[in-house]
Amino acid sequence: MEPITYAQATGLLSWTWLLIALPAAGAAVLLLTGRRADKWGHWVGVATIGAAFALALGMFASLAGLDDKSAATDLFTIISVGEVHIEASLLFDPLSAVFCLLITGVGFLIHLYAVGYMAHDEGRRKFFGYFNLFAAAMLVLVLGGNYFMTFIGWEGVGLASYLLISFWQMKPAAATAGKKAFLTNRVADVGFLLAMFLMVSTIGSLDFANVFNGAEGLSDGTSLALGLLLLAAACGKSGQWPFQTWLPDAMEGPTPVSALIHAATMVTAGVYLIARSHVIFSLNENVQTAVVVVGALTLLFGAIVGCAKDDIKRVLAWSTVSQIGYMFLAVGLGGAAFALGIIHLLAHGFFKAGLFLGSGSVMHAMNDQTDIRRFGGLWKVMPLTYATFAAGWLAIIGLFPFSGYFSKDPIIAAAFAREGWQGWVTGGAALLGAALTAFYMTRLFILTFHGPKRWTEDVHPHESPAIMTGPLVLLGLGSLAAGGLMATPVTDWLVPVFGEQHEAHGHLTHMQVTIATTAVVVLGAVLAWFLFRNGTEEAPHAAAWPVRVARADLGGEAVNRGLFERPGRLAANASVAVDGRGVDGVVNGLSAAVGGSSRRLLALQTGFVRSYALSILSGAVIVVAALMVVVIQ
Amino acid sequence: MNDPLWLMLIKGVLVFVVLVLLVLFTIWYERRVVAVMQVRPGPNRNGPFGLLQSLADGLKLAFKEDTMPRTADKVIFIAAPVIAVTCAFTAFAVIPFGPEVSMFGQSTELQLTDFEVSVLVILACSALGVYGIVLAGWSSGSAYSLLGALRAAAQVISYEIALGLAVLAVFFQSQLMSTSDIVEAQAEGIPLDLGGFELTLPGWYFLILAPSFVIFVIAMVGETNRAPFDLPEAESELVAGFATEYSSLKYASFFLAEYVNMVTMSALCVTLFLGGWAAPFPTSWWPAANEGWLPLVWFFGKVLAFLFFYVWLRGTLPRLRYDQFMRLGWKVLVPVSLVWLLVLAALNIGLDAGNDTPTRIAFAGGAAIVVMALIFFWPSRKPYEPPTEPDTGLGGFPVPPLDLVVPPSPRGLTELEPSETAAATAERAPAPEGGPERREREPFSGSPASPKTKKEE
Amino acid sequence: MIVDLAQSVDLAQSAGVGEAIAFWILAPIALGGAIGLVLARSAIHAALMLALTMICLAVFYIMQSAPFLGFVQIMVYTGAIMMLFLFVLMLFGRDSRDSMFETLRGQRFLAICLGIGLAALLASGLAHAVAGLTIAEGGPPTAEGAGGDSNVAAVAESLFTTYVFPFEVMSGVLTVAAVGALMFAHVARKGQAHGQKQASRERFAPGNYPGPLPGPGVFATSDSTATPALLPDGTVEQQSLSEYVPPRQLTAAETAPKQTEGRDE
Amino acid sequence: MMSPEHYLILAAALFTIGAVGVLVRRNAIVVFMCVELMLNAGNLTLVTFARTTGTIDGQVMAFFVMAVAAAEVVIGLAIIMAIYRSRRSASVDDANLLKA
Repeated sequence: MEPITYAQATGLLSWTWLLIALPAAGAAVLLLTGRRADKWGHWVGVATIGAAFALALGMFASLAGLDDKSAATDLFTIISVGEVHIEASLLFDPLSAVFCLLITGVGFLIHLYAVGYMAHDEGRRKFFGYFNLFAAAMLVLVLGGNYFMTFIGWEGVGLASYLLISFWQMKPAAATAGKKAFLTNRVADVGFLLAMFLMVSTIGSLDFANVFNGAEGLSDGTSLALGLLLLAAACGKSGQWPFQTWLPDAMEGPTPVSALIHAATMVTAGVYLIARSHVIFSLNENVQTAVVVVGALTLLFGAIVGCAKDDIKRVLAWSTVSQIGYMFLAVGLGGAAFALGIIHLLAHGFFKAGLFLGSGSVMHAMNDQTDIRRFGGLWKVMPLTYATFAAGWLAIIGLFPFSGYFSKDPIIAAAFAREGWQGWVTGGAALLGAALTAFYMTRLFILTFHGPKRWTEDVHPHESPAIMTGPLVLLGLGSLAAGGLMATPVTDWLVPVFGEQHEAHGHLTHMQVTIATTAVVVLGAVLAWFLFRNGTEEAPHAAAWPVRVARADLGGEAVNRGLFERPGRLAANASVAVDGRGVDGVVNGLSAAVGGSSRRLLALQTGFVRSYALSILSGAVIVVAALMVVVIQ
Repeated sequence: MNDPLWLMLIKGVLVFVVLVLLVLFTIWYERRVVAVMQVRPGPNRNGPFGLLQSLADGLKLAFKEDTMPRTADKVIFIAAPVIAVTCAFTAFAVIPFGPEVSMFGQSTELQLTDFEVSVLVILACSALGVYGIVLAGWSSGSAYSLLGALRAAAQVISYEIALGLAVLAVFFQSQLMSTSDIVEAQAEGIPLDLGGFELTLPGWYFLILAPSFVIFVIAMVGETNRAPFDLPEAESELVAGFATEYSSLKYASFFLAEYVNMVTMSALCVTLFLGGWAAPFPTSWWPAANEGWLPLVWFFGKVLAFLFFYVWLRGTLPRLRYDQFMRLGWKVLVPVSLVWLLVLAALNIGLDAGNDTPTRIAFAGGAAIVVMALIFFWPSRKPYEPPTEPDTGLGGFPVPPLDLVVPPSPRGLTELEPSETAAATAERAPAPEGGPERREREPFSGSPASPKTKKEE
Repeated sequence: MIVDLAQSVDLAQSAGVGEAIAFWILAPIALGGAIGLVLARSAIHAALMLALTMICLAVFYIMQSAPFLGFVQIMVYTGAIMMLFLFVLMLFGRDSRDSMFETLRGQRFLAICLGIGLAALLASGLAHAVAGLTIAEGGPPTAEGAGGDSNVAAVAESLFTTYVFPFEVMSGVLTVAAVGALMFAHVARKGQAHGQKQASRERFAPGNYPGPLPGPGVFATSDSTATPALLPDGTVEQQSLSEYVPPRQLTAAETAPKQTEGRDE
Repeated sequence: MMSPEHYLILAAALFTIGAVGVLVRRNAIVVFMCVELMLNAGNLTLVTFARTTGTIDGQVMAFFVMAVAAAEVVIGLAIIMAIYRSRRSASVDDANLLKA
């Protein structure tokens, strides 16, 4: 493999730092000015992110005109210790470019939406401040030119996510959800840290170029460890199995947060990390298998739980888990599927943001109720929301010619293309996932918008204001069209990053896969329509065991409790006992001994500073005299 | 400075004579100017326009009886005025009066002495001059003196910091500490390159270092114990402050020191900020303006303008209270100076064409942000009071408060109102009828015969 | 004074004679100041003696091609630090004379013995170590500054390159010290602060006499504020009694002439 | 011509006088001033050695010593003030609570 190099940035591209600085400045203004900015603060947030979007567009255009298709900038040195030099370097290459566009573009729309959504919230200024902080951190993550910068952004988005999930911290559920997200992420981030340590100790650098060029020389064990550690980090941030539990709880945050952070951007950071580190992941067959397993497992996991949930945002959250599972599957398959994962990520960014914002609009109309069993028949009162939600629905289940078809079908095909029995297993899982997706999304859609009205009495639904529906319409259009428009260009665009790849041919041809997928999707959707066209009962009811298990998140919480919480408590109690008996005993014994002997020396203490000073001086004289004796001899 | 010894002696004597004459003149000048401001003639008997008045006063003071309190510490009592006067005169040695001239066939500069760190001499002298005041107050053995001395010491030390920080900006900008070099550095304009747009700023530092100049002028008045900062000798509180027990020539020495200090500080300000002896306009208007002996005119003209400023302050402003004065020094002048120095440093980096563009933008922008943030966050006097009224809901429609305390019925209020006014009118003079609301009378807000009532609209 | 000393810098650079003269004049003064510091009974005199020594040392610095340090010594040490000492001494009151009686047995004797021993050791050690050392060739250490070769620029360059970390630590130490001193010396205000507006209102409140209280008056035996004013009939004017100063009538012995009038003769 | 020894011996003498002063004086402020004298003597050696070696480091060190001394004096005097306020005495012998 020829060595990877990044060209130095020139012209407009040398302003990459501004892309980060704009939202960061917005956040600084919003968070520092305090109450004074309450009146106009949110517009600052919208303006900075809008400006960043414009800048990203311009930079995208100038990157397209370059031959090298990469632009690196070194800002300053962060750490320089011995051989290791860590620069604050930024890298703008095709991969970062699409992420930047997604973050700033979708981010801009959601900001706009949030102006309306948060209009009556007292903390709106703070909200936009955190929002901008998130955008800045996310941009650092994707623009970082080495793993250290990525890590800074990684932790930054973690922080912003924590602040935003627990934004309504007076709700105990929100506060707990924030803490849960934070802790789960920290556990997974240990993987990132260890991976960085490993890189520094084996390769001696954290720069992307150096790491990728040096990765070939690594031993099998090292590359396996590196891959698994990075995978752990990615799983944590993206809510993949076994770290998936925080993501659905994160829906306690305001809906724009769920849309931007926990559906469209931050949770895709794991996909980005794997795509960015594709060199490392391609090195070792076992790592790839691990990624595929995680992806397949998670996509099924999310889809199954999604079928059983009744909270509109939670269904979408589990659907996010499942869709990111698809992306992991894709990037785990490697080769041409890297680009497929990114395409699905972009398409998902649009339709999931649209769906979330749509759900926000519904909640807005329904007095913040989230239980889909109490919705129904909303399509008449909220035509715009209905239409955009429908667009998102069509996109996510992946019917031709909508977005999901172009992004998900190739992944399923690629999954079948894996060699031997693994191909059948992964392909089957992906196919089953598609069917389940169609089922639960249709269920959600029908229960929300169709069927009889099951509203509670105090609810008077109404369409949301224009500032909220505007972004919805744009995102809806994007959901419908994005996949089809992007499929081929994005693959070509990403060639400089992933290299020229040839589509592998596997057990089934693409056409066969398409037919099979369409069949199961239609089957799932029709089944859901049959079951739920007349609504559903409102009270929780006794159900068969699969449903119960799915309602309990497939035992994810129970596993956490059994595996971590209980042993943790036991270990803490044990160490308290050891500390109390053993350590304290030794310390007390020592102190008793010292105390006894010091009582004898007490007599020397007269309390007069000057006699102490006298002894100091005599000591000094003795030292000087000794020195003289030594030196002169 | 390679003058022969005789020339140095001559210059030393000249500086001394000039200072003494300036002091005599300044006292007369002050009395006349204040008199004009107060629309009265002022001293006009001795000599033309009363010019000899201060000489006569000085002589009279010198011939008065010299007393010394019994409780005084004699050595220090005598040494204190000597220290004060010595330090005051010494400081003037490094002030440049003019460019190189020919004196008795010897080419020399119009400055007694000059070296690398000569501005520090002035600061050191003013630091030592405090000894005179403090020792005078302590050695007198009187409460007024001691209090005056304590005040003076605290005042001079506090304002020395602000003064030093203001001077620091000049050091910073010129990268020089020599008085004559600083004057020369101001002669040239400062080229500025703003992204290809070039312009030349005037070289006198009072423009580009305007905040420092303002702080210097304020601190200078505090440093010389002049009105409105003349707290050490606040007549109404401390008789004559640290000089209460002094009389005759010793008392005159303190007076002399104070006026010499005024002149020195004015001269220092002129040197550091107003171009020293340079002609006050673009030098091109008259090429010979900055040569030979002529700059003496500009120099003393500027110094006299400053002395006028001193007198003007005295004639206009009331004396500050001590805590206000200290607050001004420590909480306004010093922080502002510090921030201004930071901003200046950032601006210097930001405007230096040698650095690359992002750095320049970052530093200049950072400076701008700091300034804006300061203006924005400047602590306001009023502490923030959270609104006491319960939230009235959307659009101002009254809604029940969250804690569910039922407000008193508005009907009940209207019923209460007339009886209250009736009680009030019975007690006081008859009020206009139907006044629905009556404000509580504040003390001293008016006579009780005409209570303030809110007009009905 | 300082001008002459400053001039001696040039002299010292041109010929060592000037420096020698200055040294032999100032060194005894510095030593005398130091000895005076130890022997002076009044703390103020001790402080002045120390200030004298410090100024001498400042001149030594200037002579030894460290003009910046010399003036900093005058400004910081003599001007600020010693002034702080004086300030605190004045806060303690005027009669802070020390009793020179030694209470610790053998302390003074041992101290002097040890001092002499230390001086002897240091002197001989220095003589041994410095023997053969001379003043470095090539003049004083300088660096290129805005005004040519300059000692200030050299100090600055060293401070901000080699010693930048100690410099930053130093700034931290100074800040902590200032805050710590504030905390130590701070005394919480007792009761509510009395604003100017409130004081004025109270002053003009009914039942209070707004004008200044009367002074001792023409019939008083003394013009001290502690002396109450006497009305023509010999009774005490109640309003002249101060709230804070206990009233005091001078005795006949105190009112008698004190024989200080002819003191100067 | 001056040799550095003169300055160094003067510094040694000043240092010793300061040390003895610390031992024999009881007024806390005078003791403190004697400490300052010792610091000054140290500074004089530093400046002299800077001149001997022809480098600037000694002067910078002296500069740091001055800064430390300033910090020390501020804190020390504050402590003395606090003690004086509570005990009405500035004698170091009176502050002997820490005895056995």
